[in-house]
Amino acid sequence: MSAVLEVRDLKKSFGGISAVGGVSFEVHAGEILGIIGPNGSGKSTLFNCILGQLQPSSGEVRIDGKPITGMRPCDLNRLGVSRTFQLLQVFPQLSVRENLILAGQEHQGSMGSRLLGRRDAGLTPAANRMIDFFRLASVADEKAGRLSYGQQKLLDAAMAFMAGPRLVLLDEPAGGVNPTMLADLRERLRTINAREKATFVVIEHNMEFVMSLCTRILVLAEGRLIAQGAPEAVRRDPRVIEAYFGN
Amino acid sequence: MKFHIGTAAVSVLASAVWLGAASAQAQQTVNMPDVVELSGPGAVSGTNWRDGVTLAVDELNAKGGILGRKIVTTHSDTQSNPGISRAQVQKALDGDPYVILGPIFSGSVKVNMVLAQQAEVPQFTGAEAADITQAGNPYIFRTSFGQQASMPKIANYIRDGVKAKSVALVWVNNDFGKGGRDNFAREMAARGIKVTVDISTESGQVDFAADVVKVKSANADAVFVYTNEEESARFLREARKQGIRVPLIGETTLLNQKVIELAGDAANGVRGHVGLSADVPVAAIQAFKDKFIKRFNYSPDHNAIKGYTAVHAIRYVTEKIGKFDRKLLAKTLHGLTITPQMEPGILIETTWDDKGDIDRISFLAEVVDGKQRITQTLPKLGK
Amino acid sequence: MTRARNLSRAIAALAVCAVLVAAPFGLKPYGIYLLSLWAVMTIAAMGLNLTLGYAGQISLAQAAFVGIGAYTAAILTTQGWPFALAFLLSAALCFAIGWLLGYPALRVQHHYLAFVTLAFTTLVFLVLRNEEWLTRGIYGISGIPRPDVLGWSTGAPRDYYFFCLGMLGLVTLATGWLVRSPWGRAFMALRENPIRAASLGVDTRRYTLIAFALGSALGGIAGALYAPLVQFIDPTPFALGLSLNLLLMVIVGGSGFFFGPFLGALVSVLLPEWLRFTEGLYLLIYAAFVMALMAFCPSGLLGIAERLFRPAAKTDDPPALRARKTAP
Amino acid sequence: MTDLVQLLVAGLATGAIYALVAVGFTLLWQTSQTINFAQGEFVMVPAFFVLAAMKFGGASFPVALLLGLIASLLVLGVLFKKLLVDPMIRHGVLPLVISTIALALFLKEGVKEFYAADAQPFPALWATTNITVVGAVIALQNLVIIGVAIAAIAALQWFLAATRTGRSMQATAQNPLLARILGIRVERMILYTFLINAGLVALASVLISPIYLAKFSNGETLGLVAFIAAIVGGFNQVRGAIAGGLLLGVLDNLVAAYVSTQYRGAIPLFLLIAVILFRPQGLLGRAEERSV
Repeated sequence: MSAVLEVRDLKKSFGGISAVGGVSFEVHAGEILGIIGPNGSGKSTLFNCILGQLQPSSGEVRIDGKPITGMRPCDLNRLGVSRTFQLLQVFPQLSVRENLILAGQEHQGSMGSRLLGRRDAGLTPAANRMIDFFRLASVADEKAGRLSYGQQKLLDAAMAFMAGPRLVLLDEPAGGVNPTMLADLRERLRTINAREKATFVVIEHNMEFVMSLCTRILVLAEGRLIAQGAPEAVRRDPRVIEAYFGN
Repeated sequence: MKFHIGTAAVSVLASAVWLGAASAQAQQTVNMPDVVELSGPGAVSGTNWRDGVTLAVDELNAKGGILGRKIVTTHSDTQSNPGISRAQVQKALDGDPYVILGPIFSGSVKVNMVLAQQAEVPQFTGAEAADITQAGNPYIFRTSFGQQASMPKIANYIRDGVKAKSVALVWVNNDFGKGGRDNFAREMAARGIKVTVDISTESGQVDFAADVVKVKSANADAVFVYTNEEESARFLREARKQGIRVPLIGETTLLNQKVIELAGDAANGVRGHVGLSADVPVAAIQAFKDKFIKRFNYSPDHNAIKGYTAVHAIRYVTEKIGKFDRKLLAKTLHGLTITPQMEPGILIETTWDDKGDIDRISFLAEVVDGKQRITQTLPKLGK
Repeated sequence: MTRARNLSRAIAALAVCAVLVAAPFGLKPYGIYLLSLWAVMTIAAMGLNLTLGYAGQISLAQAAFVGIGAYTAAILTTQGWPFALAFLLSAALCFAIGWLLGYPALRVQHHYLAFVTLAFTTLVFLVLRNEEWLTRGIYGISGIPRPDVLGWSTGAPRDYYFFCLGMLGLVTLATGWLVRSPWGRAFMALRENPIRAASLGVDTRRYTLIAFALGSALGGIAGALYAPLVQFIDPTPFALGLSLNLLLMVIVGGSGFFFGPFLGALVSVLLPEWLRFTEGLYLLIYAAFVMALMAFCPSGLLGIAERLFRPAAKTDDPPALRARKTAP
Repeated sequence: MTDLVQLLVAGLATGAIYALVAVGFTLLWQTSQTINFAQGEFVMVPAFFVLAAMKFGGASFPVALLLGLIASLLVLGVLFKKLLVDPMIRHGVLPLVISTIALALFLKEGVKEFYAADAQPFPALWATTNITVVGAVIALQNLVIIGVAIAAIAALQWFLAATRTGRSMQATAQNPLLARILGIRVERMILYTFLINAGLVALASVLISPIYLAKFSNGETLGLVAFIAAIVGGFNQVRGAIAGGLLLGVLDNLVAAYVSTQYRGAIPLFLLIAVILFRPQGLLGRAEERSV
């Protein structure tokens, strides 16, 4: 399988303090890669460097072999890379449907057609499908700000899939979501992964969630890659246990 | 959303009705609306003008008004903004006025004197900019010297009185100062007097150190200062501080009692020309000044006198022609001379020429220990 | 629900249009002049509402653009150019300058942006006042002609009012279309959460510049209509005061509400009239009113209306104000 | 040369005032995200408190000064915070900006309507004598202004750095949440900054009014330049505000004398724009980490 995402020796330091110290890995088409690690192990920084929110100090990031290091987030997204954020990031004053249409519109047509063309950029059907898929039909016309936390979390994820991305980076999708909805979310992700052939990278604290969702797992500690492999292998790996529970 | 539109609709209607209702006049009164700068940069002049008008109107109404009709005067604020002044004058005209009083800023006057002309309503303005009376508008009347009239006087004084060969020019870069500056420069050129340095200052400027330094380094025979009251005072203080020796010459404002009060000792020695001011040693004007202070407890400037005399002039001419006839009023006033004997409220003998410009005696004065002292009385230009 | 709302909306809209068209026949020239002024100021405020209310970029430069527009129109038409051309040039010029002024907005936010734009306004004022060769300086430009539109002379107050009203109509339709188009959606995304917007492929840089340019262009259009309305312009009306005033209009009406500027401009233009009886005190009262409004309902008059008529929608911060909290 | 000294001293005096006003401005911003567009009017008003106390209260000048200070602390400090800032702060920055703009209008119109529309003379605090240094005539007043302003700001610096309260205030400014957890009475600290600001503007007011005269519109330019000084110097730095203030004061005079009087007002603005674009943290300011 070819690598959708390649990270080579990525380093990022804030004023001398190294947050990510030379991380390299590959993500293959169709896999669900989990990245775990204790707090401050550099997961989010790694994410933000890959996604152009932060400038890496050194190293390289490639999508389909094409270097994208330091590319603007919006251009990256147009290449089919989308993400969710650790903290909720929906548009509270827009309705659920509007949120979804927004998530897709910049992938449709030109600036001109987005001004003069159809108001929904032809995305209403797609948005409705997404709404049904994530069971948000009851609140489709509510302002996103008025949704429950869990619902907003779903919307957040749904937006990430709206443009039919090839690679989705999910930053703690399970954070603060109740168990039933969690199972639900896991199912949705699996389905999309299977159906759309979308590739996922998931940062997560919730071990159970990661183990049950991911096909392969990387373990980060103090900005370095200390282990990787299948969920079961990682679970048993002493270095991982040490990293988490110290000694 | 509909409610929003609803709200808007209602308020538009409300306002429409209101505007329609506005400016209805009772029969046995004469409507003399006053449109003047009550806020913004012109507020000080405008307030003086308004109170001068108020004083005159109340006096006349106490004596039974004009031809037995009570004078009704509404004061509206141009916010020192030509756009608003046009609105307010339009409103005044909608009320079918006998005359219009104000405004003072020549920018505003230029906007709306056209409207008054179209409506054939005489307008008595406090503006001093030269070009206002050049347009051949038969309905515009000044209430004080235009700059084209006062600047030659000060220019002659600088040439003959001060005997200066060169002069430093300090002016405030606004509607009032720029016009004065241009006229003054022209008169200087005409008399072959060199303007060695030409300094524009900001209205509201507080720190004049740099300007005075420039004046000093220009070492001219005299300094002509043409700024508003408080800027004049600040400049005088700084000039005194840096020890400028050459005579400081002013036109009316610089010798104004307000400036003297603000500048303190620094004002002593200032000389210049005084067109109209509450400080000239004319019994009638001093009497007016006392009345004014008694009523409004602050000391009037020349704008107060402008407003006051304008109302009295209108009264006099109207009773002279014996009816309320705007055209006739305008016609009669052109070339008319009103003396205090005919109309005490005119304070000083005043002549309006065919352009609506004014002619009066004026004064050369000097500030001696905190008081304005008249050194010479200049005759009317006409004579 | 939507159909019923749309219907009543349409009816209300028609009612308002009817009022606006009928108004001048019941009014004296003064009232007509005020309504024309209202129409012009509304256009300027709509521009600011686009930049501030929708795209969340605070700007104190709107007065400068009204000024640039007014002077462009005044200079060209007094030189004998046809109004239509001068009008388009004003808009184009302001669009271009607004685009450039947008660049600081890419670098700085909140009060920093406020002060950059504020500085810009003051600079433009100084140029208008000092560059006499171009603008006739403090003397101002008088005798600005009112246009003939396809043989229809708009010289008379009522005719010119209808001209302004027509322009307001066009601008309203255009802006209405814009804010409901994907562009408008992108603007709001920009306002509420630029980072997230970028991660969804929204080119925040481009949309920010567009928002500034369009808002400024509307300012220019307002100016180009203002000059022939007053038929005289000098630099004083285009100083910082107007920028603040326009800002107040947008906020008082309801920032981020499409019809906010209409209401805000109405209040600001007619208030002196309504408060005539208070003699000199109306500015005091206006100021007090604004402070009270900000304390109790920062979403402006339309925010209050929403609160009254749709209790369901508990009005919290108006859209434009909420923006900053998520911004980087 | 003498001209230069002349200009420098005058510029420094004006700049010292800007600094006083700018410092208060930055304090408010740091502790309560208040951008006070009425700061200029805040400098204009205390002088009128004093004048009113003399005119209506018949108080002697020293007494009037005291009353003026108290009034300033109450009105511009406590009331400003309680009535204007507190109800609005939760709405974010913009509504507060708007209402301080309205407040500025309110104060100006209030003074104009209820005291006087024209400039008022203000008694000098000390003899208005001049001294001559290398040929340049320097007003004692200017030196006093510079001295007092610097002293006041130095005292403030010391207070913030050395006293317990001062450090608590800084903690509040940097991280209110943490400060609260640490048991600092954040509300009170914020109130203190408002009182300090009121004190500073009152001081500035009595320092300049004898020279600049008291007028309702005096705040317009002053407030603006103070903002610019604060931003140019560094918004998150007291010493930045000082540097900015002095720099602008001197620059203004030099430009007026040697470049252009017509555009003297433009120079601070260019400086402002340049700083904001190329060094947003200000000349002396610390860069603030801005990331996701």
